[in-house]
Amino acid sequence: MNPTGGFVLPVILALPLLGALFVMLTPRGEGAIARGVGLAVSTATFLMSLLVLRYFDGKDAGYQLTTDAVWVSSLGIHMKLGIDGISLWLVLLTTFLTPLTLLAATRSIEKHVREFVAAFLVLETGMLGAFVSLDLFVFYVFWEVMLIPMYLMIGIWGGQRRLYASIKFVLYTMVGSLLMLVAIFYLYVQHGQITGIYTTELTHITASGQTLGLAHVVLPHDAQVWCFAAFALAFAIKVPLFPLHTWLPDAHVEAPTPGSVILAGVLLKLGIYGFIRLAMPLFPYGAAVLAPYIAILAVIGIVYGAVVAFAQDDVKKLVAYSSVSHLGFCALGLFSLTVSGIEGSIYAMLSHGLTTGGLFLGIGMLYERRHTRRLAEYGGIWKQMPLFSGLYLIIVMGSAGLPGLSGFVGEFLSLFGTFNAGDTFPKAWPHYLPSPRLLAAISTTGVILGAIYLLFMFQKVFFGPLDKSKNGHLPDVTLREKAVLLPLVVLIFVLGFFPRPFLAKMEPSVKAFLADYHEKLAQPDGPARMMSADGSPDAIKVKLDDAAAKLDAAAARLGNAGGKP
Amino acid sequence: MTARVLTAILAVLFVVLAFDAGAAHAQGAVAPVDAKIGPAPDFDPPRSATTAGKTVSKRDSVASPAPGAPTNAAAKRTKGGMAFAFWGFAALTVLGSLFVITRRNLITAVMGMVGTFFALAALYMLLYAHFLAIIQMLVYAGAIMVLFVFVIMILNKPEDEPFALSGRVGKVLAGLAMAYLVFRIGSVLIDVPAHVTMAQNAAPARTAAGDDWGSTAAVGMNLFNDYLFPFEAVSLTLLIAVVGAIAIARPLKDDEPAAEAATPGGH
Amino acid sequence: MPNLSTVFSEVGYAHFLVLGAVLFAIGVGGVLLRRNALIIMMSIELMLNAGNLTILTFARMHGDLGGHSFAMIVMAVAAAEVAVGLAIVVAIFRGRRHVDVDRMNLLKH
Amino acid sequence: MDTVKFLWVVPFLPLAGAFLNLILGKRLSRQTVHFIAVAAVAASFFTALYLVVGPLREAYGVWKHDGRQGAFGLDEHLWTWIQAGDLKLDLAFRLDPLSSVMILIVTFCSTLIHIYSTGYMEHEPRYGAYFGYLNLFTGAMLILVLGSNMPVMFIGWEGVGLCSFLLIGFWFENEAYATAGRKAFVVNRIGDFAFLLGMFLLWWATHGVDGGKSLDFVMLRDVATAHPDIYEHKFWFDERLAAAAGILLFIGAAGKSAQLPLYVWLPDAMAGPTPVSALIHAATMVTAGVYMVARLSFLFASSTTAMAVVSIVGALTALTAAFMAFAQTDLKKVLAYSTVSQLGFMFVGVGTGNWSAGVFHLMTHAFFKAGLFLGAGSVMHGMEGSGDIRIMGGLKKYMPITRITFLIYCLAIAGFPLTSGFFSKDEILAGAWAAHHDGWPAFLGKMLWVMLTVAALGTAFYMWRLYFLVFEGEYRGKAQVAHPHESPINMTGPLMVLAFLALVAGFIGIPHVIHLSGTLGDIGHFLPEWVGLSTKPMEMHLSSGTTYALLGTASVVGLLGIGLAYALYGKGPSKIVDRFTAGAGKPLYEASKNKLWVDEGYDYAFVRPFRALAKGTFEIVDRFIIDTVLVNGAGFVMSLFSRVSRWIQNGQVQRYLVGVVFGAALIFWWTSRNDHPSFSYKAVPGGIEFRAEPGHGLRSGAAVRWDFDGDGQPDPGETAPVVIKRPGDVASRVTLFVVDPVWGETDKDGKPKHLARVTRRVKLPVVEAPATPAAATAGGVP
Repeated sequence: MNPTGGFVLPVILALPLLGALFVMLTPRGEGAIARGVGLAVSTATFLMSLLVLRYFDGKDAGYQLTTDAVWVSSLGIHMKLGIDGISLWLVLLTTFLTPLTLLAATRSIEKHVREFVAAFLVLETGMLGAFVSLDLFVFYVFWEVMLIPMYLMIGIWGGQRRLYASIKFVLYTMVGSLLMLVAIFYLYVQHGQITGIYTTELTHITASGQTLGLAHVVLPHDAQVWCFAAFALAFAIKVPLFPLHTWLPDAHVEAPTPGSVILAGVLLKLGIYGFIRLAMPLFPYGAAVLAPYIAILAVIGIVYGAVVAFAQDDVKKLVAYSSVSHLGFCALGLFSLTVSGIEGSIYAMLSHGLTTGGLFLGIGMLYERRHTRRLAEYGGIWKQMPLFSGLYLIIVMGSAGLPGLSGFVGEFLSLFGTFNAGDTFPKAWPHYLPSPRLLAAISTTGVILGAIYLLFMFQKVFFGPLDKSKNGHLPDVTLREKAVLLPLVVLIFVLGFFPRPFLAKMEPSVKAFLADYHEKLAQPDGPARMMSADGSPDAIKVKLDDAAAKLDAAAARLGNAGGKP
Repeated sequence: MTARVLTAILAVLFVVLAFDAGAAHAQGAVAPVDAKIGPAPDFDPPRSATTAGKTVSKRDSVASPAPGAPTNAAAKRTKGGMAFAFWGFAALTVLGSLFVITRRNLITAVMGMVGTFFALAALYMLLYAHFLAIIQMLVYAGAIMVLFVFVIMILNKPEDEPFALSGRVGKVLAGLAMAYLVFRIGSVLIDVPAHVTMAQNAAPARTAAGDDWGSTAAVGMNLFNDYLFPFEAVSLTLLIAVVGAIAIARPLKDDEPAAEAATPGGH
Repeated sequence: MPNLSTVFSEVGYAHFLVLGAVLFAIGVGGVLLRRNALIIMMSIELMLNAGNLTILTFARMHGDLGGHSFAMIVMAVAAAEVAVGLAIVVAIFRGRRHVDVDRMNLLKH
Repeated sequence: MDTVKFLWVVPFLPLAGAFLNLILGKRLSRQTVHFIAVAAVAASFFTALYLVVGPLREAYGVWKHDGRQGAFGLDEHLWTWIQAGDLKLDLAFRLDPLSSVMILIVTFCSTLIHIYSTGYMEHEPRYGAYFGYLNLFTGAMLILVLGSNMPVMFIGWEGVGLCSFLLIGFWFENEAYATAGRKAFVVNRIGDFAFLLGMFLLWWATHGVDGGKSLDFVMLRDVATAHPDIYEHKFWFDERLAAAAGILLFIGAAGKSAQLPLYVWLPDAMAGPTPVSALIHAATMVTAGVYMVARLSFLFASSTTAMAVVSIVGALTALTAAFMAFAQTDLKKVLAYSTVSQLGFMFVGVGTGNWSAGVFHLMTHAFFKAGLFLGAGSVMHGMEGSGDIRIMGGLKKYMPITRITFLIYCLAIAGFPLTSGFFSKDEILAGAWAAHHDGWPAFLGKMLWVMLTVAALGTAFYMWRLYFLVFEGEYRGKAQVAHPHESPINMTGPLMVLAFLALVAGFIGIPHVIHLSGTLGDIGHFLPEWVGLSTKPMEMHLSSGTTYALLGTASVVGLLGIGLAYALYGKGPSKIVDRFTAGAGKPLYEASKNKLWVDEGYDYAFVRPFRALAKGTFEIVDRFIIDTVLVNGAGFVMSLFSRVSRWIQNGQVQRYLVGVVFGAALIFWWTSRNDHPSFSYKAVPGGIEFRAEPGHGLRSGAAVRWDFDGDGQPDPGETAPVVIKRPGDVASRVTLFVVDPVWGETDKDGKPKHLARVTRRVKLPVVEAPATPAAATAGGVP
């Protein structure tokens, strides 16, 4: 626990929001001003977020840089922020991608620039908030806050079928998140009834030093399964897992370049993140029961996404489906429930944020030059734009998981974890399901398929004869575009060759996560109660006791009424 | 024509009622100090039964029998005319209201309405609500009905088909539901213990202030003491209604200029 | 159930109440069945009067004069309602030469 | 294990060169570009040389002097690459006998070919890019060779794949070339998939054993020696884990080293510039598979099944490729198939446990095959880029140096006695003959030997056919190329160097039956012993007689092939062959010419079905089933509901009133649906509990009266809804009266009104004993 850093998180949450307000004050027509302000604000946010690294203690598994302010005291809602090894890099990824994307958006966004920048900054706040909030209600608020700017982005600055896509996106996400809300209420009420203290915090330390909070509630097993299913639906849609993915291609294709970048770069990660941070710790038994099925869905998604991506003619759609495939790796690694698997899944998210973000940025740059996304329209671009092509090749290879580039480490680790997950996968692994090792083997084919569709795309765009007249005179990357792509490429290399510092920072948290998970999973079935961990407050014990007494009394009465056989 | 029929029936009924009352009067019951309407004294209770304290106790307990149970003689004596009056006016009310909802001719409908209101006024009298009976005649039969008639005159258009054809199924259902409700409510209400007939009233002849029950003074006292605020509120409502009515009913602004413009154009 | 003869010969509060119910029912029927705005308003008046009758009956039963005040307030409100309602009818008629509620469906589409 | 410094320089230098050339290549002059490139590689070669003859030799001296056991080598640990959970992968290099041989071959050939390229590619516009890729490849290959654990090896493994993709598709304007590059990468990826799985399997087997957590080769090997059961325990049906892992890894090797069935990419890879073919697709990259198998010798040694698979696949490849090479008319295609065939030889070598032989042939093959390619390049350079041997012939007088060197290479590859190819190939043949591992059928070794001998015969034949068609006879290409010319010195120079090596390199691995002593012996038997240090020895018994016999056979076969080729093609294309191919041999000829229609087969078996699958999945599953039916279907159902509700809520007040009335009636009915009173009773401690149920709706909460004494009249004072009576005071019939909640209980004359009542016969349970469930439930029902 590092007291000095507490100010950082509120600041990086507030900065973009204030920035958005300020942007809306700038004159309407002046896009340049709005862009400048947005860029400045997001860059400042990024620099602030680097402070997190300075205060972050890599040895500490718990939440750090925490701040806690009562929001709605009557409901026990706290504006409680904190960061740990799991969310650390995702936060940085977000703050890192935002300025780049804004910089790249200079030419792709022409109308309503001011509103766009504002929406974008609000979106950043939403994403960051969802990553750092330690209060279920606050998390839910941010989770929904993200939805609106994205909806506007697709719906206003999108392509032809933008209305359909945006509505589809919103409805899809809503369905899941509303069910999640129900589960949250259930949990909240249970906690209140057990302890008499109503709070939405994950961990709530009372004045008398008691450890309460939703994260310490042990629900009966069937309730856990249902709640986990509700959460899982919300997150699975966001990820997206196999059958729930169809909003993604539409959203990507219709969204403007910056929208796609952020959507693929950060938003999808929130699904996986939600699984790690909320769904699995809160309902371990539910997770244990459903994990096999989710893992299988993830494997299907890996293969399916890759296969379908190969059938695309629209570059953006291709990359969108590749996201389905890549996020499958993340989900699989996560549910392998091994340290390496989970770290791999987080790492794969980082890498996917960079590579897929880069892919979309590149597509955007091509689109600005050619105003088409159809593969058939391209060909021989390398001759015109060698530097761009080279950079793009690196990004593509990073996405294809070439060792030495960022993509490999994540995929490798998560497959690794899954392959060796035979004993850590839930004990109740149904015999009629393929074993984890087989799952890993199947999903390793993603390595082949990834190469197939990505190289197919690359060849169609950059190789081949320069026969389309329109491709005749395409300027190579401008300085601005270099400034956008180079950081990505450099980071892709860094993540590929020096993953250790990144992994090292997340390792304690991941281990702690697993430990808690298994400890809570070991709790026997029974009425909802608090974790009977040591230091559990006496008040709760008493409550538990008289609850038990009540139960006995009820049983006795039943016995009288019904008589003993 | 129907209107005339209705008024005739109405007149006959009043006569009969008056006669019956007169008969009762001839048998020398004690006349009230301020008997305004014919039949009223007949139902007047024996003074002994009514004291302020009793009045209070009445309000509390419904089910308990009325103190000062009347002599059977008085009940029997007044039964026939009473019942006769009630049934007559009840029949008139129902008949008039049926007129309202069945006649295609609006004037007929309004006349039926008038009949209903008069009959209701009579029934109010049977309930010792003299003041309200008068008000009923003035406000409803007088003002509101006249309003209706005026409007009908303004519109004066040939009658259109009376029954809404759309959603017949729903209406049949609703009709059945209505009948069911009436039947159930009636079957419950008919259990009302017969011992509180009109013969011996549940209410005191005089209020605490000493005014006759249901008289203008009594109602006034009650209205302006206990219900002053509602009264003010209603008056405000009326004001607003008047303003609103004018605002709505007057022709739209741009009509007159058009008319003005038309006249010079003509020259 | 008391036998029929008593029902007819001895008139009690019940009879007034039942009459009120019947009157109300007729009013509802009018609103349901008729399409002419005027008739519908009259039917509403019928219902209000049925209410009044019931109120007064109970006032008599309970010996409470408040019922009278209440009935009067009802009458006042009824008057206001009729005034405004008729004004609306007139306005509508001026616009579209009819007062057929089935054909007043601008807001529906 | 001892450490060494500056080992990282060896791969680093080419990478640095690549970086410079790729970034600045456009701005630099051609001289600077190729100076950087060549210098980088040459420097790396000399560094490697120094490290081998310097530190490594000293260390070996010490190691031998101490008589230490286990693996011998020098480590350099750069940094910890990946660490997650109990997995700890170091980015570390190891210099041991095996890798030392490899890095020398790689850097040496690479240097020569860089120099050669300066001539061959001099007119290339994208000069910097070319040398950048070439350097990058060298660096990746060195990482592959030096990597001290499997993942690090995998970096190089994929890196070289990437470079070959780039270099094959170097002239990407030609769609076919680009496709060839892609094909190479994808097929390699198929291998890598198996490689990854094998890696996972090994980790799964060994992690936690002896703190084994790094997939380090030495660790894996020590595990194999310390706990043989780990590799030998039953894993798949009746096979050992080693078999599964070995076969998986071999599939990876097959992808990289173009073995059946994954060889198809190599012939197409000839689309790249010829020096590239020489470096990547002859000398170095394609031998990575062989190197890997040799590197994992301990693993394959612990499963004879895996070894059988390796060797049989190798032999089959050698035969098939040789056969396909017969009818090729493109210079480079012939060489390509011969490469595939030779790689088959090497795999038989390592597959029979004769590791050093495999590596030995790898080395010699690197020399003469690189030379052959460079020679072919030189020929094509002289022929203005054409590689069609039908228009060649009699070139010896135009390009003498090329011809001489080419001759030497052909001798070597044909296994002409005392040339390098002779020794290495003979090592393999002898090994195959002698190979008889437990679990192998007795004939297997011999069978392999036969196949290889036939393949060797074929090799000799088609290589010499090639030679004769190109250099001997009359020049047939006047029409196409008027004046063929010899290549500049920077191209012929490397040719000569390689030719020299192709001649003498064999003498560092002469058979053991030829006893030499002293330094001569050290040199003569250098390679097998040196490589043997880092591979797992397999016992092999071969009497000297047999050895000599085999040597004889080998040389005879070689000569036979050469003679046959001379007989047929000595004077250019022969009528005999034409007649043969036109008549009896037509099917054979066609089969060979069309490479047994393998490409077409794959196209129909895999490529097209995959395309169809992809399209079908997308259109049917994704677009139709999921998106249209499920997603939009849900929306459609919603809109249906809304239509219905719109019909009800049509803005017509009257219809709403219908709803109101109907609802009111429903509520009324519901609340008063069971207004008939009843009561239940059950035994409780201290008596019988009577519980009145006056009914819902209007009657709920109504006052009640009880009649317990059975006289039909309410008992005074019994007005509680719940009464507990002792059985004594209860008659057999109990009556419950319900007072009318609205109108009270007396009529107008004050006498009790008729009350709703219910009478029931009460079965009295025994007081002390709790009531039987039957009584309780019976009491519940009115």
